[in-house]
Amino acid sequence: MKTAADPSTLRRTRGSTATESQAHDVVLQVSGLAVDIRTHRGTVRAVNSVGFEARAGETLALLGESGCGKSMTAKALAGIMDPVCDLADGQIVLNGTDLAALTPKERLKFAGPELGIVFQDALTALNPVYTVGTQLGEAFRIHRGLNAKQARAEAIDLMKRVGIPEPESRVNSYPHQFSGGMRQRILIAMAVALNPRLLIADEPTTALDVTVQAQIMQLLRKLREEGQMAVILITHDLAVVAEEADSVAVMYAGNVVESGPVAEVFADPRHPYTKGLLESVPVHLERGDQLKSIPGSPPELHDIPSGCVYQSRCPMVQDICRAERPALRPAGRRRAENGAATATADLERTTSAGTNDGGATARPVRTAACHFSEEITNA
Amino acid sequence: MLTYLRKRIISSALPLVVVVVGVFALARMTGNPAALYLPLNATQQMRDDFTARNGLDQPLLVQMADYFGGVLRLDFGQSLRTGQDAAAMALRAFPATLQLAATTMVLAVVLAVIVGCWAALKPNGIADRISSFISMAAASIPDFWLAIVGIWIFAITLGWVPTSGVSGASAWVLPIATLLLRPFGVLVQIVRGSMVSALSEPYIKLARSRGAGELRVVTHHALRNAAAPALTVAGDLTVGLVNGAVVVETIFGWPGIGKLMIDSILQRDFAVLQAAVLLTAVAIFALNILIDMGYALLDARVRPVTVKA
Amino acid sequence: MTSSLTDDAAQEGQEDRQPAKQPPTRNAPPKDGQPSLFRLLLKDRFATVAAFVLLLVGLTALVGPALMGDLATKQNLLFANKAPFTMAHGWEYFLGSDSLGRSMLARLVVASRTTLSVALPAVAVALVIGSLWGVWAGYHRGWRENVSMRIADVIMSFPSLLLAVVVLYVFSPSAANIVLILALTRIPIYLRTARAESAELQSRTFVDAARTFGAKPNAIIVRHVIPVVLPTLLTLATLEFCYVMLAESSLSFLGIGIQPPDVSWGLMVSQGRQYLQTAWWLSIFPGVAIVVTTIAANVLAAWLRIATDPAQRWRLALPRKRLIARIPVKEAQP
Amino acid sequence: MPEPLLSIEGLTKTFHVAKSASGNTRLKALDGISLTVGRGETLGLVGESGCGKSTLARTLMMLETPDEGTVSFEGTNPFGLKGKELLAWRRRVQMVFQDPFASLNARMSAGDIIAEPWATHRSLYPSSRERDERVKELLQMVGLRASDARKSPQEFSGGQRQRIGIARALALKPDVIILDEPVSALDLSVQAQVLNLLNELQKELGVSYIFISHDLTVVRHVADRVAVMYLGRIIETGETEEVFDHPRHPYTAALMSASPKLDVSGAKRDRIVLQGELPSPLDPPSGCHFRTRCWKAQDICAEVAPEPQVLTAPDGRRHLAECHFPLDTIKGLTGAAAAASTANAL
Amino acid sequence: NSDGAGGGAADTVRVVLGQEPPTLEACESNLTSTGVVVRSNVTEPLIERNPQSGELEPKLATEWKATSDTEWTLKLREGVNFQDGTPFNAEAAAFTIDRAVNSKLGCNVEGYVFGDADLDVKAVDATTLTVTTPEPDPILPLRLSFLEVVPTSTSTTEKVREPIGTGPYKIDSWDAGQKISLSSWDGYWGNKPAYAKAEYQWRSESSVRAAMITSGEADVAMGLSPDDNIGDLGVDYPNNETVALRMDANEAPLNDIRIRQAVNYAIDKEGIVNSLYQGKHQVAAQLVPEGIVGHNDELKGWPFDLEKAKSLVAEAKADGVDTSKQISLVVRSAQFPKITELAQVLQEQLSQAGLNVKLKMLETSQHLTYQVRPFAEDDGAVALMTQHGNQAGDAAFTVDQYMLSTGAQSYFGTPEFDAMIKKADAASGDDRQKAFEEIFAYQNDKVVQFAHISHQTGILGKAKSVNYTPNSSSGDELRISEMTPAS
Ligand SMILES: Nc1ncnc2c1ncn2[C@@H]1O[C@H](COP(=O)(O)OP(=O)(O)OP(=O)(O)O)[C@@H](O)[C@H]1O
Ligand SMILES: Nc1ncnc2c1ncn2[C@@H]1O[C@H](COP(=O)(O)OP(=O)(O)OP(=O)(O)O)[C@@H](O)[C@H]1O
Ligand SMILES: [Mg+2]
Ligand SMILES: [Mg+2]
Repeated sequence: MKTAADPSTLRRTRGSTATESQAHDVVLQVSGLAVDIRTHRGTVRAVNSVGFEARAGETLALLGESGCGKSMTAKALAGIMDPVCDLADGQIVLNGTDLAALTPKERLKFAGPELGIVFQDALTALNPVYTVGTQLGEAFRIHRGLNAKQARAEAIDLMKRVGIPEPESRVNSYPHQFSGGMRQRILIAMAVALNPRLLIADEPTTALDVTVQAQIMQLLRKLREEGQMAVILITHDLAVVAEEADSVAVMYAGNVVESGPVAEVFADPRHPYTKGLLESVPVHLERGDQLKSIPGSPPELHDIPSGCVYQSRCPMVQDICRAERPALRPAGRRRAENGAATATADLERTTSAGTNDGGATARPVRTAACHFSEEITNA
Repeated sequence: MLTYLRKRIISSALPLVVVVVGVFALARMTGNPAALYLPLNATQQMRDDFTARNGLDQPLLVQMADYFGGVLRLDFGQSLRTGQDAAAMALRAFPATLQLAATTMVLAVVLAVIVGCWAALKPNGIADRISSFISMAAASIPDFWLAIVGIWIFAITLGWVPTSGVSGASAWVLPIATLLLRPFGVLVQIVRGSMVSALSEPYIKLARSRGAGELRVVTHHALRNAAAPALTVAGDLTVGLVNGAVVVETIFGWPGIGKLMIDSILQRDFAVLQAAVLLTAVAIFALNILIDMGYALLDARVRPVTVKA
Repeated sequence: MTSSLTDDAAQEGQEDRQPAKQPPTRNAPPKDGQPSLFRLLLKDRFATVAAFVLLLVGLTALVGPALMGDLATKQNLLFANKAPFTMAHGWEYFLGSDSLGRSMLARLVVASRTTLSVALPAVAVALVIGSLWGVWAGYHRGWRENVSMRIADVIMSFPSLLLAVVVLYVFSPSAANIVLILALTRIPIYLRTARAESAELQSRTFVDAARTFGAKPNAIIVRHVIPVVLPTLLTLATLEFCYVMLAESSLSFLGIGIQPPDVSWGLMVSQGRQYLQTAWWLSIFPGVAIVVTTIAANVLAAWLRIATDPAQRWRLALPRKRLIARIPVKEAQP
Repeated sequence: MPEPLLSIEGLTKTFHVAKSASGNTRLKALDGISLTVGRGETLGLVGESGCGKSTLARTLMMLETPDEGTVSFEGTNPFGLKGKELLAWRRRVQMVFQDPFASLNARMSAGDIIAEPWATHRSLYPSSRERDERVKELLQMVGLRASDARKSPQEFSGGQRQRIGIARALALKPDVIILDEPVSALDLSVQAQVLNLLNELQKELGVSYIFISHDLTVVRHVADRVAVMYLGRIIETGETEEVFDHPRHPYTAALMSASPKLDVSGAKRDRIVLQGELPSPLDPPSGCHFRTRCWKAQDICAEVAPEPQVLTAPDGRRHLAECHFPLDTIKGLTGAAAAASTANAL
Repeated sequence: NSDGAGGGAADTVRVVLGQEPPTLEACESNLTSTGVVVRSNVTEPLIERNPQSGELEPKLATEWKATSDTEWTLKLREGVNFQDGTPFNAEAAAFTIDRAVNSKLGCNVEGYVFGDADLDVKAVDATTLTVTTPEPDPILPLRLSFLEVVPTSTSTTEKVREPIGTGPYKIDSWDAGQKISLSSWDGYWGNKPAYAKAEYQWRSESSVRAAMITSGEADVAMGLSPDDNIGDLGVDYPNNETVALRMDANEAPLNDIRIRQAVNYAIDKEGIVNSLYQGKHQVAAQLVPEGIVGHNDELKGWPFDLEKAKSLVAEAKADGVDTSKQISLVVRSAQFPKITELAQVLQEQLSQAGLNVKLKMLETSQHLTYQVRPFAEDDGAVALMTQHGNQAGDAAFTVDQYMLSTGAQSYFGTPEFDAMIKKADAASGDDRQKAFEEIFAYQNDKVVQFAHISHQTGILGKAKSVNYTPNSSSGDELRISEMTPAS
């Protein structure tokens, strides 16, 4: 593997940019992550050498279309993959421990205190037959050995924390008695119960109304700031990424095709896929105008082409794209060298005031996996 | 809950009446019982006397009206065979069957849950294959045959348990083992199936993400969700037991309602038959209500007072 | 009608407890080219064997009796209860002889036809009536549903033995009447399942879509409801097939089942039980036949249930190895 | 405004449900809805989940019977129709459903799905050859291949499925198509494809759309006029630009503000984050339904339900809003947001 | 092997029956299931028939004689008390007869032994009783042996489930559905029985009854089958039952005597007895076994001669009898051990002879509609398998029912035959014996309503710990007092 997300690349990145004291910023470091799924047509790779890092107090967005492997990545991180899926390769270093090397039993110790996850579908992710109090308190019972009464008290605290009104009475309600937004809050509460260093939120608002979505995002932001958590936000909503995330990794067909600080990536995409996505959003257009859409659909997992994964839909495809898969390479100009980009980045980072101390040097370089990333023109 | 119960009871009343009317009419289609109760050389006069004495000469509707009149006064008539009060006979036989059925079902459920969970943990694994084979075999062995083999092996050859009868705890072993087999076999498959699907639900992943271990996941999170289908089937199986313990009762000399029913059918002992059917039907309806309440207990979503989403 | 809604909710609770069918999610299994049922079957060794066994039983029932001629009825009182597993008396007595000196083998073969010709029609009749009725009741909901469910309750709590005796009394004891009884008493099983499924289906979007074209209820039932419900019902029918075989043998035990000189496996077990200590093969062989057929049907039903469920089909298609591993244990990195 | 093709007047629909906490069993999903749709026009319908958008669509499709109110389609009320006339009406109004996965029967082929309406409307294409031809045409019209007719829905992606759904709706050559969240289940890139398709079809065939969505960006892009719903009522209607640029109802303003914007220019945005939840439609607040979440609410809001009033913008454009204290257009959004934050602080 | 539940205490004899007695009412004790418990254990008759010799012996009556054509006078035993302490006397005896025979109670024994006839009963003094019959009745004492004596306190309006008698045992408890316990009664007039207690249970499967003997849960088991494989714990006894086919001569093809003869020839009785019943039964030539008054020692079973049968059928056919018409072979399921097998053998053998036989296995109630008048309408000829047990010891009980052309269980007869029967009924002593012998011979010769198959042998399971020798009446009257512990 020669992608930039290789440990070697990362190490180089860090070695050249970060001092020892800044290393603690990086909560999670994923490299070379690969997940295989066994299907009746043989084993397919759903996630392929994915690498990124998440920093305390910051939000990393994993962006991509449905089926591109976002949730799979999240589940691999959390160690809760379906039985047909195998972690084929890679390291998941959480606070210095490689989770990928642990046995399932050992991993249980990390689930909760170190790493929390919020699921995509709040409707089904809560156990319908138990009160939310029981479910909220379970983490405390498992990891802190509290008794039922203490756990219930903790649950009420948690519900307060995530802004559920009248927690004392609602703690005994069942999931179906809550609205979607409330359920999502409960899921979030559950994930942050033990103040994990890393919070993975898998499309936490996709099923929700905009007004509720705004509430949930506000809550996530608040919690992140309070706990200095690293947040991995999975979504396919560009607008949410633009508003909430510090950095973004764009995924396509199991691969990270572009990553970097949000403002830079969105302002100046270095991968045709990112560009295509940005252009299909109907803004700044007259009504009735033709939207620019990406033709075709993502490749099936079992016939991902050997060259560039995006070749079948790419308007700039060349022979080399069919022959050789582009590695994830630094792309674009470094922000420090680009005044305009810095300005946007500062503005965009409205909430995480403390993280920028290390200066621009602490940030990962922008990377893109395209043979012609330099040739992309952005109007 | 109470209004719900009341409603259920009222809505069960009509089917109950239908059952009794049906039994009443059907029973009388089986012919005049006179020949069974009179000596073979009985004269026509004696037959007529018998028929008149038991009101069987009346038109069916009149008989039925009489009967329901009696039922309202809690008079269920008398047994032709024993001359006893029909209701008393049914009530006396009922507990035996109920005890047998209840014990059997409790055991079947407990065993099936254990085996079913064990199998569901690793779908298609060795344990799963073994348990599904055992359960299928269990569900497909003719019970009377098993009963007799059981007596032969365990009572005669090994002498561990008595062959039959109701005296002492050891006498329960064979009847229960015989009755147990089918419910156990069926339930294992149901539990396994619903456990497999429960275990693939997102909330199980969520529980794992909280650090819940395997045992906890199974016992705390999946089982209760998987219970409802098992409850439905267990209910149907219990109905089957109450209705169909005849074979076991016949072989083991268990004085239960099933045996009473078949005896009264074969002996055209209408009053007893009707009382027994009514009692059984009431029990079955009660069981159904209990099962509904069981759902509500298991899962708050089906509690009667909730907004339908 | 307000009151019935609560009742409905409860009913719903009772019958719709099958794990809710998830609408196909975006993570639905890979599209295109579903492997054919037959290839899937071959992939599952157990299901293949089961299918083979059932095929064999079916063939036996179909052509066996003709092959056996009158062997099954030819008595020889001097040759009663001969032990099995010896060719000394000719192939026809390889499985021994019964208490009237008839060939066990031949009788088993002939009995297979009776057994199937009771079980199959009984299941088929109950399936057709119960399913159509249930689908209709579930589709229309309301009073039709309520009345149907009450009728199902009535049948369920009705002593089927009484029914058996009445039918056998009023008509004559024959395979046809046993079919009738077994079918009648098993209708509620299908009725309930079909109702539950259909009630759920009638609220599906594609059914609504059909309504918006102005399609008539019956057309919708035929086009949209039945094809979806059918696999579930067929699976159920397979299981019921086993139940019916057992029920038939229980009737034989009580003396109101198949009557000699007809012979079914159930009857053979029932009559052989008296010889358990002197001639075990009289009841063991037919018993084994029942158990094997039943298990085969069960295995196939379990397989079919998965194979016809688009959301579960992938399970079958998986390479078997390592299915057990949930999270693979990684070798420590060097 | 084009001549109205479809007009709705005071449509009310109540569902009977199991008891709520307050003992209420009547759920007013639609509460006196009045709307018009012109020929060839697109009406956008926005609102939070559960506010009654789908119920309105279903009622228009006669999948539900309204309790009150009238629907008039070129002067006829479809709810009085029977037999042939009803079928004829059904032909002219069709619907595309929200979920492209659930709305197609997985056991039918794409071709059969598209041809299904003709099984009822036999006279349209009596011969099977004609039908096959037409299926191919339709498939091509929605951007699929003619050879796709034989594939089953599972073999299509979400966007392709939605195209099949649209083709099915087009099969009867309707005048109005109700689109119930046609793109919300789709990915961004696919969404664009479908929106383009809808746009082209409208240009080509001149159909009217009722476009239901909760994605304001999309609605803004497709709709000529928008109606904003809240708890079964239309609280604001008007031309799209007018409503988006000058929302007069606080709820509309909040909705606009809450929806995330893909804006990499970095302009700092004030947002109104509404507090509290959507009240249960079983027990809606008295008076103005929105008052429990409204930062402008006063005593009168709890007592009197506001009547729709015509509001005129400075540029002379007018639209309808139901509010006692409509927002000042001049102050605009920022003012509203500021007011909201103060309200929340209290 | 004495861990059997129910704890077989040494002073208790445990009996397992085939079914629970519906009642223990004394006036229904002619029912096998009732009588087996009650008779001679709880209650006693005035006169008792010795099953071995067939002689009548004194019980509560010490002597009796016909004082006229229609009147009998009985002398009663003195010093006998009922179990409730009241004395037994002529009044009680008269009461018993009145209650059973002349009341509206509908006692089974009334129909069984007395028919419509009412008896005129008089207690002359405390120990003398006269009974007057409307017609001369030479076997009235025999009939009286069916009446179990109860005290005058017994209800006359209702049947009594647990009677009080004068017998050696009184009813302790009846645990409905489970068991009946008797215990020996101190005030018994005769010898004290060896067992202080008797316990009855019931199991309908004969294999289970046999198993209970093997496993030591029961001491005596009734009605076992040869295949229960109980070994030397099974004791054979002639149980008076005779199996035969009764043929309906009103319908073709059975209306031709040659066909009925062919049926007789076609049945391989030896084969059946030897193979199905392990040689324990006897080939029958008449409806009553040895030991019954009227049994004809001369008669031999019809030889098995298939060729002859075939030629008879052919002959009949040649004469225009429709031999292809279906004959229903009507059989009651589970009437006696291996009846299904027997039925199938008969069907097969009759078919061999060229007859078209269809087997009809019926449950009791249905079977009864074929067995007794009025006969079920069946569109075809019926050959009914009947098992007849003459418990009274006199052929009249058989012949009146089975052979009179109007007999309750008879399809047909001839006027001469009827006359013969009437004459025999009125005869007594050696004449009676002769008359009945002739009747049996005549039936085989000229009437051929029956194809006799076998006289059955019962098997009684008996634990090693009990001494008991069953006799022909053990099935109806199991005398606990005849059992003694073996030690
Ligand atoms: N259990 C499974 N068996 C087979 N394939 C699977 C399984 N789970 C996921 N996949 C496949 O893996 C790929 C990645 O799925 P994943 O759930 O990570 O997508 P996603 O990016 O989260 O999409 P979405 O936005 O729809 O949630 C998809 O193509 C999916 O079909
Ligand atoms: N058949 C029904 N029975 C009872 N209540 C119903 C029924 N259909 C809808 N409702 C209720 O009516 C209200 C409006 O529902 P509707 O589906 O129209 O909302 P919606 O605006 O389309 O929401 P979404 O955006 O989630 O689709 C909701 O509260 C819903 O619970
Ligand atoms: Mg996902
Ligand atoms: Mg909707």
